[in-house]
Amino acid sequence: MSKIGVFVCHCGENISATVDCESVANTASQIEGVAFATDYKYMCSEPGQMRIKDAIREKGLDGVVVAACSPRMHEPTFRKTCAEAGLNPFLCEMSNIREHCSWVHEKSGETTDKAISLVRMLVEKVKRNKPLNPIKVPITKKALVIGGGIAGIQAALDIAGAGQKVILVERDPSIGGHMSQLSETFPTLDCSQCILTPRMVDIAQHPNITLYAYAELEKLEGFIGNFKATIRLKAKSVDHKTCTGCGACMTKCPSKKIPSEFNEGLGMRTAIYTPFPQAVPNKPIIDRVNCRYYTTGKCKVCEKICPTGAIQFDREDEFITEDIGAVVLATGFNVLKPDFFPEYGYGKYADVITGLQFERLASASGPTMGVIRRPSDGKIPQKVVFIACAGSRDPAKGIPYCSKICCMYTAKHAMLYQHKVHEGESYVFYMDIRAGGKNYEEFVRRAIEEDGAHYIRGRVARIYEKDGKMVVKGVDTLLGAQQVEIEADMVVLATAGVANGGAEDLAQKMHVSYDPYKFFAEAHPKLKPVETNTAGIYLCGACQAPKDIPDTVSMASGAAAKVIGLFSNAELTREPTIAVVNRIATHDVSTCVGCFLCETACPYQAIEHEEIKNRNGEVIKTVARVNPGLCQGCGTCVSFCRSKSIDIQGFSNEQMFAEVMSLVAEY
Amino acid sequence: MSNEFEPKVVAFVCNWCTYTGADLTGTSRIKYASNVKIIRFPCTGRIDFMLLLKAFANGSDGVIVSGCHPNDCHYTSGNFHARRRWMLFRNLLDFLGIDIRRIRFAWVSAAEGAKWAEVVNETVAQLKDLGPYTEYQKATEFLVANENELTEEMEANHA
Amino acid sequence: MRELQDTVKALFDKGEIDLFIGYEKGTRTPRPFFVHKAEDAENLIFDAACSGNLAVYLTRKDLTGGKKTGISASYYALKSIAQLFDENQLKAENLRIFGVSEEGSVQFFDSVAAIKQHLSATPPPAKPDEDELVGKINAMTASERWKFWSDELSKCFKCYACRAACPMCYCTKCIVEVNRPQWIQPWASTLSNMEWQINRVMHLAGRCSDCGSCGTACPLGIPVHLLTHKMSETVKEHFGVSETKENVLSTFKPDDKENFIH
Amino acid sequence: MIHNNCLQITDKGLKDWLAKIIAGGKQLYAPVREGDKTAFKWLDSVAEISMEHIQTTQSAKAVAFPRAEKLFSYQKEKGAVTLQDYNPDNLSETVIFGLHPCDAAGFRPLGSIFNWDTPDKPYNERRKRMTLITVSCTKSDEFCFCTSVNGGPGNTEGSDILLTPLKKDYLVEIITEKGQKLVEAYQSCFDTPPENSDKEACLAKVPVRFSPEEVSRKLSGMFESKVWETQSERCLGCGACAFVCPACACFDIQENSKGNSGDRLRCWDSCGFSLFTLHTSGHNPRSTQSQRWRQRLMHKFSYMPDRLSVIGCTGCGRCSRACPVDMNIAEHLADIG
Repeated sequence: MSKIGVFVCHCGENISATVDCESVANTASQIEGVAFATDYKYMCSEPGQMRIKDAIREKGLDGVVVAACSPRMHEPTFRKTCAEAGLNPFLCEMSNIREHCSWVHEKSGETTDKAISLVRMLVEKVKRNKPLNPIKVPITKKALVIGGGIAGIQAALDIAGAGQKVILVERDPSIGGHMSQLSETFPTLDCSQCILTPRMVDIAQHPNITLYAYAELEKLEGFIGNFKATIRLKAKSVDHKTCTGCGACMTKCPSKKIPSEFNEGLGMRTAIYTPFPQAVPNKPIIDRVNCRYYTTGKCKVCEKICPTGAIQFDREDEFITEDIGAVVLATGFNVLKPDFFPEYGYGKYADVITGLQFERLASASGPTMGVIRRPSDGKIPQKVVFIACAGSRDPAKGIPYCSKICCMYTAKHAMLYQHKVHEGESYVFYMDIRAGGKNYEEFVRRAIEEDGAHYIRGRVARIYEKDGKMVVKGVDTLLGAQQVEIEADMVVLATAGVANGGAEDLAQKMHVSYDPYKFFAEAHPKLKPVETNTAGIYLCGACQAPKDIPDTVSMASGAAAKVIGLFSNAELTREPTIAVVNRIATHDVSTCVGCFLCETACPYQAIEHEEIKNRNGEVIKTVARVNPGLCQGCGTCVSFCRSKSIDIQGFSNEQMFAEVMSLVAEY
Repeated sequence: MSNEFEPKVVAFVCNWCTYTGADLTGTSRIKYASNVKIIRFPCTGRIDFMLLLKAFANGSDGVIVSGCHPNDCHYTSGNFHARRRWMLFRNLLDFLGIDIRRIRFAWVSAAEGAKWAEVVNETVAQLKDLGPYTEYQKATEFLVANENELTEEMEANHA
Repeated sequence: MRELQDTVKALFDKGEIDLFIGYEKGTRTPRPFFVHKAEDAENLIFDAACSGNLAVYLTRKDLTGGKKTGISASYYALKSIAQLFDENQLKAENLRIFGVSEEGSVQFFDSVAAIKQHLSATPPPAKPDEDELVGKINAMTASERWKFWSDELSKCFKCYACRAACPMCYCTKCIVEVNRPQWIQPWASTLSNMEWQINRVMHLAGRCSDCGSCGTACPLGIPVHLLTHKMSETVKEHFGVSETKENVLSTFKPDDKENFIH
Repeated sequence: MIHNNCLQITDKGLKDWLAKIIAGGKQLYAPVREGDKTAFKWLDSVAEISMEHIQTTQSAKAVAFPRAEKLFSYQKEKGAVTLQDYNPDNLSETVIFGLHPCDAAGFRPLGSIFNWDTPDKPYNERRKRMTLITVSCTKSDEFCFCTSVNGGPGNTEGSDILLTPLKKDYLVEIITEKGQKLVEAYQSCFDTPPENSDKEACLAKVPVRFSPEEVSRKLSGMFESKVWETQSERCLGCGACAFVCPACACFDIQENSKGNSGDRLRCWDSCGFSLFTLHTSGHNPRSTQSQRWRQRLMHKFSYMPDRLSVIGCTGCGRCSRACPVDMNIAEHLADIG
């Protein structure tokens, strides 16, 4: 029989004013299994705790119920008290007779009766409590950062700076991401490359960082602290160990007319190439789709010219595996191709371009060396129309959400244009101006007031060409929906920010949830913005939602801090209140039938498959197993399991059942 | 003691929202009917529908099931799973003629201390109107050979 | 009938199967039949009178373990088979599945995908009797419904024929056998009988083929299949027909609509 | 004076008699039609009685051996336990009307089991208070095989009174003293019989399917036979056959506990359930359905005749009718014997 101690706290007069604590203790002492019951003015005080400790030692208690305040207040206190007296802390429970009883009811016999019921309920629970020990999970102190844009760069540098190893995987031949394409950045107009490239160099040189550019995550197995990542190193066709990056191959490559991705198709590149001059790593790869040798079997000019013999046409994709303790997702975003606005003529008219293309035109390293020239004839446009919300906030044709950065970069574009073409005229069609952010509103005002950008509130209905001009037809809603028609030389569309290509695949590979727009989902919108619902996988930057550079960088540092915090422990300690699949003598070692419907019920991907083998090593059954590193203890699987094969420690079926029965059954 | 019928109510609540919300009711010293007794679960996803039935079978006249509002679940989706469960469960109970007016489902957040008091008071008031749920509890008696025996035995028990 | 018999004979002759599960003539109505050799195939039948759901035998290791098994499957059996695959209970390599129709045609399915495609292309058989009875019960007041079901379920003596006849009740330990805690009182009482049915139906939510075998199996004629039928309808109404293997209760949509949680 | 212990009763006389029995304070348990099934029920009025059936869904055994019965109660208080023993005082005198000879015969194997070692108080107390008014069978179906297990459609075994429907009235055979009392108390309801009422001519013709002695003899050497697997393949493992059987006596002991008090219960169980023989260790000596099917037949047709000198089957055919997959016991026995 159980030997449970019940300790009823007066909480000064907070409880005893409405509850007869002495009577509660007396009645409790009569409950089957209660070996000792007492009441005291302040149970949480030093002398109060001493009473508990003494009773545990003297009466040999095997369970403790403290009837006092909410467990959310003092459960840790009393569990620690029990542990100090040698009782497993998980054999201590609190009965909430203050917040749930004395404070909410008038002084009466009923209130005391209710307190007794609440105590009885916890006594019945504690009878079925089991000693539990915190779960220790070892941690591999190496982080994997996926994506080498500013988010990934910042996260990798922060983690590496804290002395931890980082593997940075970038899909493209160079890190840098979208930020490296930008001209100048709002609201300060620093040169994007000037602030970014030093960081890129830091990545290449940091002793704690291993960079795999032109690589992708193939597979991720395991769980927090113990992931195993398989990384595909895409065949570069150039041996980067021997390549010196001299660039001779690129100058001699005969395939020169390939639209440059970095320049958003406004410039050309060769088949063997680095995306841009400041690329990291600054060594070329061969684009096999466009290379003459790969397409026709003849050429090999680069091989002939290479002074170090670094060209290796027969290289294939390689796979490496790495043990990883945590993952940071920083895969960024992309811009929506404006095909869905056929009336804007993107693709039909060379002079209707996207915002990202404008960045390249305005960039000193861009195809026009920073001179704004329109793509069709290279002339400097005298009148430019910028269209905000080209796709954003448009549930019918585009996407329903706000892409957040367009208002600001459109203002910046107008401003940059005015700075570069002093006599030029800029017009901005907008729906609303969203300029929340430090110095953002001032920035927009400056574009309008100082730089003379014409802001027109309204939407553009159609763009067509007339005599080499782009005629933009729209309405000005502030002037009573008056028709507006502007004959522009160039039109810039602020296209919506969307999830990067492959985001969904990657999310499924990593078991990270994502929203309907394929942006990765954070674990909690307010309190866990950099966590995902898979423990040990964090996220930052625009892969979570469109965001600007300052937000991206702070989120990246936040994710890095989470990783550093995780790595600061030798092992991970988890609360043992987690689910467990039974292992019993019958039914081939578990009553679990392996239907695995619990797999989708689990928000944390904590359900694994375990094969049960007979003595000959043959698999007789595959059953569920809960990964203690991943389970957070919600218990959804427990109430879902038909055969009750999963139970949750600390809130077990027997415990909860006993609590219900104690409240309603007659004693 | 008054002779008015005092219903027994068991509340099944999640730890993170409603339990904490009920704590707030306490800290705010908002008074409510003492008929209700709260059982703490980690999450509404953990609340087994059988526990509700057990409460009824053993003398509860009504139950409250409450947890985090949609999108606020501490475990992201436990309440969404629970919601589906209750949708089907409630429908099935109704089809069986079990009095679903005696089950109050609520979303009470950690900030809604006052709402918790309202939920309890409304439930208790409704249950006072409905009266004790004896027809359900009576069905727990195991079937003896002869119904007359049962009646006699029950009368003997209650004498 | 001929087509089925010939198909099965050929399978045995080619050594493709060790066992075929079908129906033979029974005392009054056809009954399940296990064919072990080619010549026995002659006794195979399939017609409208073939009740029950043969998929129930596929999870019985003592019968099918290690055997290459063929099965003649009705629409409902196919549905159950597809669900059993989704629940990792069947292995395709040991199974030859033949859809059979009351008209006597035989259709071979070489994959679960083929079964699912067939099922989504085939409208489920109408259930006018069940619909009518469910409609009648729906139209009752709550206390009439309580009276109806407590009368019906007071008859139940817990032989668990409803469970035994159900292909989806393949748990090695059923909830009624779990005794720590004793969720459901193991003896027959109106309420524990009802609790058993509530559990059965909740556990079948989104998994049930609506074949009605539970009701047919009940030796006391308690219409327990109306409960599963009603549940199938409720699931369809609230959550539609799931195209994925996820169970209706193990998934959710953030915008699931209800009107009773305030 | 009753001639040869035989009387005759008209249909109306029968109804009067039963009504008077009820009025006299006895409980009446009789067949009532519900849809296409007929079941025994506790009745307040004779109007509900139906005798059109060939067989009721369940036998009448529940009167002596209820589905669940309280054996004793207990109360715990601070370590001390108080017991309340089985109390038969509330049991009432019961008259079962309308059961067939195969059901009445079922109380013999049932009684043998409950009195095999230690006389079982609850069973005997209930049985003591029962009077059986059996009605002979004038029709049968393809599931009936009473004549193969030493019974018959007009068999008197186990009955206190046997009524046989003649062309018009009923022949009343008084078998026991209990029956005698029940007739004497309401003598006015009865007529004396005509000179030569031909009972046999009115009875159903039930063909003999096998010889029980032959079956029993063969079974004793068939433990390892392959036939069990073949016969049981389609068996689903439910308990329908055992629960409808008038002779099945297996039970499970369960606890109905509420807080610190509770009842110890005896509940129907079936050897067809996989849990029936499951050990705590996880070992199950009858782990397959074929082993459980073997047990069912062996127990009824080999072990019981050997040890209790009674066949554990009365040929009522209920198990075969109730079986969802047509496990026809007579067919299987005929195959063996």
